[in-house]
Amino acid sequence: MKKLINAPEDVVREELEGLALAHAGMVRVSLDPYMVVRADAPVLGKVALVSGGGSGHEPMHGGFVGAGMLDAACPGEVFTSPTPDQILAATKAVDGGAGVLHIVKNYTGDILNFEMAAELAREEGIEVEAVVVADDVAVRDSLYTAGRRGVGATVLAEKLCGAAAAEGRPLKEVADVCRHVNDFARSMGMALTSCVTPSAGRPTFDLGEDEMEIGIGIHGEPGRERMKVAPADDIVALLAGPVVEDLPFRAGDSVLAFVNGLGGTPLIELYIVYRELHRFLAGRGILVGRNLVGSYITSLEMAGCSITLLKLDDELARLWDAPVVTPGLRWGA
Amino acid sequence: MKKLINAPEDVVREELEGLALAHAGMVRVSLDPYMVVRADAPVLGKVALVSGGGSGHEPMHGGFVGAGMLDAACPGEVFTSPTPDQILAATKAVDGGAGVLHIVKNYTGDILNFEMAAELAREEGIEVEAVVVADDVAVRDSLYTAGRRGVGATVLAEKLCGAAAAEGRPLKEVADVCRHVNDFARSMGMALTSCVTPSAGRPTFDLGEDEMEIGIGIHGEPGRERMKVAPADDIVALLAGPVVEDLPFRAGDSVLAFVNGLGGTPLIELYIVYRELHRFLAGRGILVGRNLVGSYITSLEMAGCSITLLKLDDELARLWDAPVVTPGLRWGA
Amino acid sequence: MTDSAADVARWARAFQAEIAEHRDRLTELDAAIGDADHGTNMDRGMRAVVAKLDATPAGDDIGALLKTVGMTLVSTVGGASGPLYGTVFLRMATATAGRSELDGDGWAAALDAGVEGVQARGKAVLGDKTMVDALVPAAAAFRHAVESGATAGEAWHAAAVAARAGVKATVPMVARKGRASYLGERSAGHQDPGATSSYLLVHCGAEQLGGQAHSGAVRT
Amino acid sequence: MTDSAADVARWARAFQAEIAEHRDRLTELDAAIGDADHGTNMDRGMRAVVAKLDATPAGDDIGALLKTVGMTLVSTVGGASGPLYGTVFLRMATATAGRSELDGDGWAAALDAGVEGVQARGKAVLGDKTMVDALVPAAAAFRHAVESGATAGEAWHAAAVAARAGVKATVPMVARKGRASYLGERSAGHQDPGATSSYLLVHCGAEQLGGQAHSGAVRT
Ligand SMILES: Nc1ncnc2c1ncn2[C@@H]1O[C@H](COP(=O)(O)OP(=O)(O)O)[C@@H](O)[C@H]1O
Ligand SMILES: Nc1ncnc2c1ncn2[C@@H]1O[C@H](COP(=O)(O)OP(=O)(O)O)[C@@H](O)[C@H]1O
Ligand SMILES: [Mg+2]
Ligand SMILES: [Mg+2]
Ligand SMILES: [Mg+2]
Ligand SMILES: [Mg+2]
Repeated sequence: MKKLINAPEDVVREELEGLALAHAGMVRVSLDPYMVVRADAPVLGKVALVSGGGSGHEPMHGGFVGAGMLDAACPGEVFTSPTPDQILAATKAVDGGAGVLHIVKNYTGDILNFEMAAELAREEGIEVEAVVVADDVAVRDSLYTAGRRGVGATVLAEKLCGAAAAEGRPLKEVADVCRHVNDFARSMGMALTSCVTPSAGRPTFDLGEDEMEIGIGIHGEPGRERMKVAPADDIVALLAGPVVEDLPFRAGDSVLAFVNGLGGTPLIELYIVYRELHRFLAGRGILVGRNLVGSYITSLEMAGCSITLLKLDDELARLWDAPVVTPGLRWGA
Repeated sequence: MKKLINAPEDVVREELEGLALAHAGMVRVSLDPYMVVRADAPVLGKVALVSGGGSGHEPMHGGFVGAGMLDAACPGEVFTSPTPDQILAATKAVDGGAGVLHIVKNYTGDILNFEMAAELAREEGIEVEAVVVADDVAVRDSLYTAGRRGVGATVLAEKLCGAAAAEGRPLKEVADVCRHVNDFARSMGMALTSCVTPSAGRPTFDLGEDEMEIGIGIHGEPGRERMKVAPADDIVALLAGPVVEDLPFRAGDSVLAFVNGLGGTPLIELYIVYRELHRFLAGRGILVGRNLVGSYITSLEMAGCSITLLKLDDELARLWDAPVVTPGLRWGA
Repeated sequence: MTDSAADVARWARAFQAEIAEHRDRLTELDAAIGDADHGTNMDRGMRAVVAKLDATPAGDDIGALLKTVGMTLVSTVGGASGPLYGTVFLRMATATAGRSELDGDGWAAALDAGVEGVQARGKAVLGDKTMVDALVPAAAAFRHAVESGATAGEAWHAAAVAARAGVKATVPMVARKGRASYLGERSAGHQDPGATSSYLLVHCGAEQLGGQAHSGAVRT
Repeated sequence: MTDSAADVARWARAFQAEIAEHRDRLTELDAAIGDADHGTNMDRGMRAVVAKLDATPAGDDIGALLKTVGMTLVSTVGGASGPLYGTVFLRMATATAGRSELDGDGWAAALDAGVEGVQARGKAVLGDKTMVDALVPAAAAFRHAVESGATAGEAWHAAAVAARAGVKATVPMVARKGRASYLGERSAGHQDPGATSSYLLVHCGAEQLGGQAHSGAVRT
């Protein structure tokens, strides 16, 4: 294992300390329990947004705390859901009297911990709604699974709900934006290499020198298929095809196209992927109204990418363009 | 070699096409010759900034084209300097009548090609000044070498000069800002893994599973020393020590601290590095006035990082805070 | 023969030791069908429980003690198992609130409450390849034994035997809950880590509870 | 015996063929002390030169032809070698502007101009471990031969011999210019790629110029 870390057990704390030192103007960081909170929280009268999950996906979620996006993030240990008391503490720290939205990725651990936290918060008189994001088409959604994993759509939901909350909309409407994003966004990812969790110290899965995994999860969960590595254009078809067919996205649709790097893949490759995605969609009459290209929801140092499409309407485009000032995503101010 | 690319010879073109599709509002891209130009170029009456170099360092330089930073970037083939006619074409495309500053990284190829381009541009009546950035303390600067390589300070120089140009300052003053940045910035990098150029298809250098290279160049040029991998805190000392001693940076100095990822290193690790850098500097009485943490000058998929320090004064801090709207760096608008 | 709060504390400490001993094994089981952290998660949590017990003045109230265990697990384990184990202990705490002694009937009620809680929280049923596959048969066997006139000690033994069989039964199952469900058919052939740690919990009960420190309990 | 523009074009084409043949070798030499692209760079450039020659109506003006070669190299090679080789040809072009025939004196003047240009551009001197170490001795040997009464053909031979010796001399040198200089002492023991390609250029001159297509020229 080669990483720029000290002891594996200190990774999350030290990362949070670094984040706090680097972005003191935007966020405050608590180390006990772990949480990243907007520097000016609570914002009175505004619906507050709380998300969280295991660490190892930076900048998500701590890097998305700030004006126009999250009010707080709760980082767990690497790839381990945060605990209810972290989430409760964050919920209390950011509640501005207008209620709190929990944006939860669909993993059993995340759901259970957020559920317990929401129950505790409600007992303390805080209005909490939770929306679960589940956009990964690599997983069959059925009664016989834990359902689709929450991946790239989470980033989009956090930005869009953040904008809705900043406009002063009530909790139910902000939660509706989140549900809408979840209903109209789909994702799929692929890996060229495995991630290595600091505590394990070795690759989570083994991939041959000429193999890739299509449909990988952001914790290195197995995908749909293991294949020989292929040109980027073919990989785009393997990812975007199932994504487009699932919703389905149709000719005439406008979309937000999000090409995400998994941590070990450089930007030059992401633009090559984006180029083909744009052509792939154009060939189906699907228009790219907005885009995001970069490493926003990572899986430690995994090489690979994911593609997320969100069906856009004028309202979502407007929310997307609204100002956002966070360590990881910033424009308009 | 595992990369998200198609044919090695198409990497640069396809990356540029992707960049153009993703950021149509900010930049225009020419494929013959390769150049990335501000969408609204030329800006009349404003000093124009042109930089460039081999590709493989994204977002530098194409991702730094836009309001408040570069007017044009000239991407060469991967790790190969651009040619004079690219640079000439870019210079002509962005000249707004107030002259053009060439920001050149100190590599023989870059210097020679920019020199020829400047001569040609001057023959066509365009006022051109060139400033060479040479900040890599890993290389001994002497009469017996090509001098220090231009690395992380280039990103800072492009931002700061871009802000000075946006204020309407004349060519000489904008060039002075660049010279000042070069005089007061120092960098050093390290690699955990080698990069792989698409055309070679195999690692540029071999590093053992337990080795790292201290003082690496952004094209995989050999460093000062090959060592056993060490904890992040020790690596920070190995990089920041020589950087601080070289200028030297002294107690009471305020600096801009830039922790840069080389392409294959995820953000979580960069924040761990940043944390220790901040402590390292604090221990020497050096204050971090501004910071930048992320992968801004990369070396394909190389894992590793570099540290750049720039001595700050109020003027530089003000220029740093000025709005910038580029694909790779954005704030204030 | 009844158990006191001190006996219950001994049970928790024994569980911590057992988890520490099997930490890597639990993580390996989770590596095969999950994300390789179950041993780490439970070990972190149970160490925190013991630290908490060490720091808390020993009281008589079994419910209070079980609540401390549950709250500590909830706030230190994370993942799926944190809320699930937390719920087991918190529900047992509610069922035993204010009690300073527990007999077989008391334990049967507590175990039923814990198992009901975990199912309410995680929505897993028998056969989903989760800790439920160890806990449900264990609680059922315990109640059956008590209702058939067995001592609490005998009931704990019966529960451990049933939990062990439940763990083994998870091997061929296809996971339908939790992270392992992403594997679909490929989850078959692997023993569930959460069921395994649950068996260890019941096994420690058989060694420590039932009114006396038993020896020669069922071995894994 | 003099060379016409057609002879000069043949020289350029021969150089392209030679570069293509030795492309990987040149890149390997560059891998050892540079960035592994010298063969790729020169190959890309010389292919473009030949394509340009194919597309341009053949004229009589040697200066114009050399200018085409130089401009094409400048605009297609990049790196350090693009401007340097470009300068060699552009300076030779200036020295031969309007000439439809070149004799020994004419070539000597052209080579001197080219070599001067490369040194003015790159600031390298003999011993810096660059193409200068092949080109300077080659031009000097050429002029010496012509001034000693040799034919242009003989002078080209002498130049190739000198260039070859110059290349070999780069092996023990410590680089002081270009990318190889970052290696310091570690650059010693490796042959310079740019000097090697320069030798190929002069070698092709010995085969193609001097008023006749020679055979049996010095081999690498
Ligand atoms: N819905 C559920 N109900 C009951 N137990 C569950 C459920 N989901 C998962 N589990 C149990 O949790 C165990 C995994 O725990 P752990 O690895 O600590 O958490 P995570 O899956 O979040 O990494 C599984 O082996 C399984 O026994
Ligand atoms: N300053 C210089 N003067 C003359 N020749 C030089 C100089 N710097 C480098 N060279 C030559 O250029 C060659 C490298 O060319 P190439 O690999 O194509 O460019 P780059 O070094 O930019 O990758 C070296 O082998 C050397 O002969
Ligand atoms: Mg987990
Ligand atoms: Mg090069
Ligand atoms: Mg797990
Ligand atoms: Mg080279």
